[in-house]
Amino acid sequence: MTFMAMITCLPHMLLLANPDEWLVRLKQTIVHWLPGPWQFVISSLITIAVLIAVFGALFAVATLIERKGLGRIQNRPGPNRVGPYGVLQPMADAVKMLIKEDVVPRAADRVVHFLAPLVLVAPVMLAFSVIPYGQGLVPINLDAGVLFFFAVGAASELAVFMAGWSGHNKYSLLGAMRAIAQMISYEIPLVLSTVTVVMMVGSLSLVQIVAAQGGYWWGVIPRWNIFAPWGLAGFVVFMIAAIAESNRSPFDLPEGESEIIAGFLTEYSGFKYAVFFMGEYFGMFAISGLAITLFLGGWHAPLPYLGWVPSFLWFFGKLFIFLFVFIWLRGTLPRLRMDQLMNYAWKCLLPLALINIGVAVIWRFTAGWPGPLRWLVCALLIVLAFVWLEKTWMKSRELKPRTYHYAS
Amino acid sequence: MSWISSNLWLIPVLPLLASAVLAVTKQPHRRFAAALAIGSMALACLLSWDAFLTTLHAPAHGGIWRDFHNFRWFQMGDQWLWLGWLLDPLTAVMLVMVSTVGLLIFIYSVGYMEQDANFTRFFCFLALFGSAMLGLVMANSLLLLFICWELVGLTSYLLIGFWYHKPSAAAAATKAFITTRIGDVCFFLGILWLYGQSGTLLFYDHGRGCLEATALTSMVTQTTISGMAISTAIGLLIFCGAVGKSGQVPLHVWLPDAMEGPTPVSALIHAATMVAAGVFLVARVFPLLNASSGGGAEVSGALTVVAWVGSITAVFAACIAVAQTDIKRILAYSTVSQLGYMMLALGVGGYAAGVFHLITHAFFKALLFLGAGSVIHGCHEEQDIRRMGGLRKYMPATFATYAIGMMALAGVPVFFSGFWSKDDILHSAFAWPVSKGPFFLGLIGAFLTAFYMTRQVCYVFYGDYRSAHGNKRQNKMPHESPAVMTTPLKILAAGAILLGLLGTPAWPWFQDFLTGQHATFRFGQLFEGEVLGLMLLSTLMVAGGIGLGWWLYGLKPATKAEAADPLERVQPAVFGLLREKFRVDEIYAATVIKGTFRLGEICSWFERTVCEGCIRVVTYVALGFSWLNRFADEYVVNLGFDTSCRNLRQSAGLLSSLQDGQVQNYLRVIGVAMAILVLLLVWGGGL
Amino acid sequence: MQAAFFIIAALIVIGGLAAMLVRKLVHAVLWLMVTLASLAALFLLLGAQFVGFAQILVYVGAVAILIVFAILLTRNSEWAKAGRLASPSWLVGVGIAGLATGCLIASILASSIPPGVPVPPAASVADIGQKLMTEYVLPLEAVGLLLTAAMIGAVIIAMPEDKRG
Amino acid sequence: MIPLKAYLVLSALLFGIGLAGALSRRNAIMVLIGIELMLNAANLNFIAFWRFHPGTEPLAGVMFVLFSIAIAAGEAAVGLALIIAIYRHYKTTNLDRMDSLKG
Repeated sequence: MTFMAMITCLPHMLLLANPDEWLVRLKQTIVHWLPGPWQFVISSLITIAVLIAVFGALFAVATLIERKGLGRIQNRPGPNRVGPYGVLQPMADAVKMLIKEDVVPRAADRVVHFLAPLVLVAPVMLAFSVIPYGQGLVPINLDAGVLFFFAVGAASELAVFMAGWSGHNKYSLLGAMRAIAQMISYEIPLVLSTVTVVMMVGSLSLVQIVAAQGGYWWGVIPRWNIFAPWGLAGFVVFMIAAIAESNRSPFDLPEGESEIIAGFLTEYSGFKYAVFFMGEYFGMFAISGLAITLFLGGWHAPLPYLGWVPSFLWFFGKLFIFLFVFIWLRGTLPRLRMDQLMNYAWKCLLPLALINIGVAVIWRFTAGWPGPLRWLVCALLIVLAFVWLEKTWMKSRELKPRTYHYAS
Repeated sequence: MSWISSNLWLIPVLPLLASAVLAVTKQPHRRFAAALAIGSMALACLLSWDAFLTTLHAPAHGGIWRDFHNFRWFQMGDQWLWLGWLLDPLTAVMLVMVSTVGLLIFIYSVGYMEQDANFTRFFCFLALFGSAMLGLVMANSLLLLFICWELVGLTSYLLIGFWYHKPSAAAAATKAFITTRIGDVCFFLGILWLYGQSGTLLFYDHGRGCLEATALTSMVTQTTISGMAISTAIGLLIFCGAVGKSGQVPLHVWLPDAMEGPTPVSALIHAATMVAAGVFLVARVFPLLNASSGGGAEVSGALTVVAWVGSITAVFAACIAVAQTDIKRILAYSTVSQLGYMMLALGVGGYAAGVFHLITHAFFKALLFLGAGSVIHGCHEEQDIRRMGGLRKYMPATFATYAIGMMALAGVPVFFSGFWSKDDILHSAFAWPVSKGPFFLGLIGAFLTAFYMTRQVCYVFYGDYRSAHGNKRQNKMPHESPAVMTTPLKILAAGAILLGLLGTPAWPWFQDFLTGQHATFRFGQLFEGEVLGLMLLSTLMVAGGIGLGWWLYGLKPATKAEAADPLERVQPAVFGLLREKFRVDEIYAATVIKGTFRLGEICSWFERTVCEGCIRVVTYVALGFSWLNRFADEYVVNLGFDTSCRNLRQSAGLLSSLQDGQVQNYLRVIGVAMAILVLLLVWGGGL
Repeated sequence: MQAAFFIIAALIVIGGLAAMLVRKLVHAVLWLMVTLASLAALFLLLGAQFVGFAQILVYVGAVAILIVFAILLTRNSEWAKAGRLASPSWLVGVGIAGLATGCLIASILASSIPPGVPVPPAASVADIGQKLMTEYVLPLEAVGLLLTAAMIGAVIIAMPEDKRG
Repeated sequence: MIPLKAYLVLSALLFGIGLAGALSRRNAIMVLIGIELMLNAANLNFIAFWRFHPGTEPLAGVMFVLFSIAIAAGEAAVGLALIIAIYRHYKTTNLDRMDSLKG
């Protein structure tokens, strides 16, 4: 194809074909000009660059939204000095972080101290690479996408440990231990609730999971997993575990400022601190993206006649809703105590996730039943089993009124 | 193929699950237990109604509509044992009856058992019973039916003996279990024979089932001892099971004793459902019993037996009921008598009439029992009717519903269901070509029923409260029962009235539904043939019974609990015999039970002298050998062993220095060994 | 391909050596993770995608954390400051290991294994799942049982004795 | 194309490193790390052979490694629990001081 032909072709390719795929086509067009051996490399680089740019920008926007949103919830203006309505605040923050002094304690293990933020951020960025952002917009279509996501996610625990240990500070270490215990505990319900989806779809590939959620029941209700009883329960478990996994409020004990002076972040400052901060936000984006993919139909439109909107807009729209929920929770819920946190994971979420798997199996085998009956029976099974279990378990550990020894 | 017929298994499984959960629930969870049992039963009831409506709307093109699902259970040799469930009009009406009556009685039990410590256990058993009974009526395999049959027997045993700390209750439970077992052994023999003959226990299986034409003709044509058709012999064996379960003469003795259980149990198991299982069984295998070599025209021997047993039971039990004083026992004998009626109906070929009476009886007898329970509850656990009286004033709701039940049972014309169903039975009996005997026995039974029910009602509800006179110190007056108990009574009373309208001669909807025909309303049918005459005749009998009863007991109610019964004054000997229940228990004690004990003693003697002697000889021989053995051990083996041990210990001491406890030394040895192994493999020519 | 192999192989060997030689236990664990992650990369390079991810998930996500926790729970072993790093007879151990490795390498080099087929057998996740649920279902159940037993055993062993009841 | 032997030699080297560590380090945890290295060397062998000589059963190598990873995880858990229990008793993780079976 000659250059001129390419040029004439371009608008056609971009606009007249499926609008969903014009980004993909654009990349193909650009890469097509390159010599053969370079095509793969450049194509990958473009994808990586776009990912970093988009999520970097999203990070900036998210910090701003969070600060403004929290301000709104707490009845104060929030950042409002830099730029109109404070919209340039992230820039200012970035500059501040970059030019701050990078303090490393004398007793610290310098190498590990330096590596920790990198080990946190790199895997999270890897995790971005398997999420389908839109129709055909998936950086790598892995067969075992879900497994890959959790595999790279596992590295963040190591990073947290490195950060906590290397500072040689007992608060850091305590925070790190808390964080690791929390992440390990909540990873189990997280994975188990994912397992239901994997089981029902029959694939570990995120692309196929999204594809399986296409279409509508009775032409109105999208076939998203969240609309099945096991999906709803799974989604609830997944979201709670995801909030805990990303160390967000109300599960932000590892970074509790008032108890252990910010935990494993105590000894970090300046740019490394910023990188940590970014890593946590990226983790939040990634896990939200996974939740959207698993339960909320990925990039599928919620209503059939909205299909003309480019699919990646739906994905990012849902992502923004998730962001909002995260901020909302942070603004309203108080922090849990450590024992409550652990009990909650092991005695509440884990049984629920297991019951949910059982019910998913029942759902699978009652495919011939009329829809509403099947739905009701499965939902009832989950609720009854769970309520009964919790009532039996929690009876012995009802909270007694608190007594104060030194105050009347 | 509707949803319900392929998911019919859900109906018994729901109460079964509830029972399983309750079995592991701790005792204090009362509300949970009640809610779970009632909830599961309510769901089963809903599904049963769904099944019923499905059957109702089923396409009825010629013959009875059936839908069945068979599945393989397990393999024996190269044969698969099949189980299955069946939905046909008989199953549908039984499902509806069992689940509806069951549900009402479950609700009633909440009130009745309120004070009981073992509330959860009670509901566990009840739910298990409900499950087994529902399974029984929907079984499409004689084996599954038998399994459920035994399960209901078990729950009956458990529930009769629910208050096992009472010796009488424990004895009654054992009695019920063993007596019904006699029938069940015959039943099981019948099942085995049937399997041997037809190779299947499925009722319906696309022409291959044991109730379908192929199997029946083969069984009818073969004969066994004294020229009896095999189908007749098998049928009689199966009928033995029904005799045991339904308390027919001569195995009726357990049923009155079973009243030791809680009243809801009496109502549910020993009046409405389980005892009717025998009747249901006969109805279910009706084609087998009915099969005769002469086609439809000839009456089969099996059915003749059924008819006679039923009619004798009907009169026999009614006679006993006349002289009883325990409120629940009167009802129990009445149940036996009514079950006799149903058997009579089935025996004379009135299949639909028998089942119709089963259904109506279930409702009004459950009503009567629950009413009796309410009376007992209100009179502070008093069961003797001589110590009651005048309860009309204290318990108006109970009285009203009880009166409805009584009139339904007695067969008061036109408005009450018992009249129509009993009339239908008499009609069938009249038309029986073999003999008019059952018909006349049925008429006598009707008279007696009306009489003893009038007697009971007069004793309980009229006159003055006699317990208060007898015992001034405990001057507690009777009180009305709570709404949770009276509401089921009211619902059942409505059923006892309205159900009759489904099976009048003018509009025999029920009978036609069962036999797969389309019912039409024709008022003229009332005046055809001998219908009206028979109705008048039975009305006369009922009127006579009620009139006599009222004249004897109603006009001048007894004033003292100790006062003699009016009948007793006239004929003390006969009345005494009746009160002693014709001394059947004593006769059994003197013959069967004593004989069994004798046999046991003979066995015991044999065991003690002959067997034990043999064993003792063997023991001495063994002892002798072991003594020899010990001698050899101590003096021959041990000496040598000790020496070698000592030597071994010394050498082991040397070796043990290799075991220095350093893990890494062990690992190193392993490493060296591995290296040597690799060397051997490489240069030894392994690779 | 070749360059990737050599880089990964170098990482594996360096990581392993460093893990065995460094003084601080935590550093040893981190080096171990370098080795194991590189090994996962090698698995990916060899076309065993599922195994590679499982390797990362299990080793980086679980085993590393376990070891780290064990190190922190046995506090005075964290800094092996006093005393020697290796056991007194460490030369013997290294000698034996060297001997064993030498034998292995020698036998590998001396063996006549055919060079092998370049086309890798496909191992899609669906295939693995299919096989796990059919042909390998018994081993799978056995491993599940083993892991449960291991978990319970580990909890009981590590529980303080006064709490064991 | 990298020959099969290269993978095998790499695996042998890793095995040797692990073995050397397991045989000579004093700390029990280090010995455990050495054993992990040896296990992974074996896994590498499985994968290499599976890749180059799949044989009749196409997935046997992968399956072997999956099960081996699972078992290695169990082994690590139990081993570390043992080490913690021993540490609680002897107040040391040095292997040369753990030389008696009696507590």
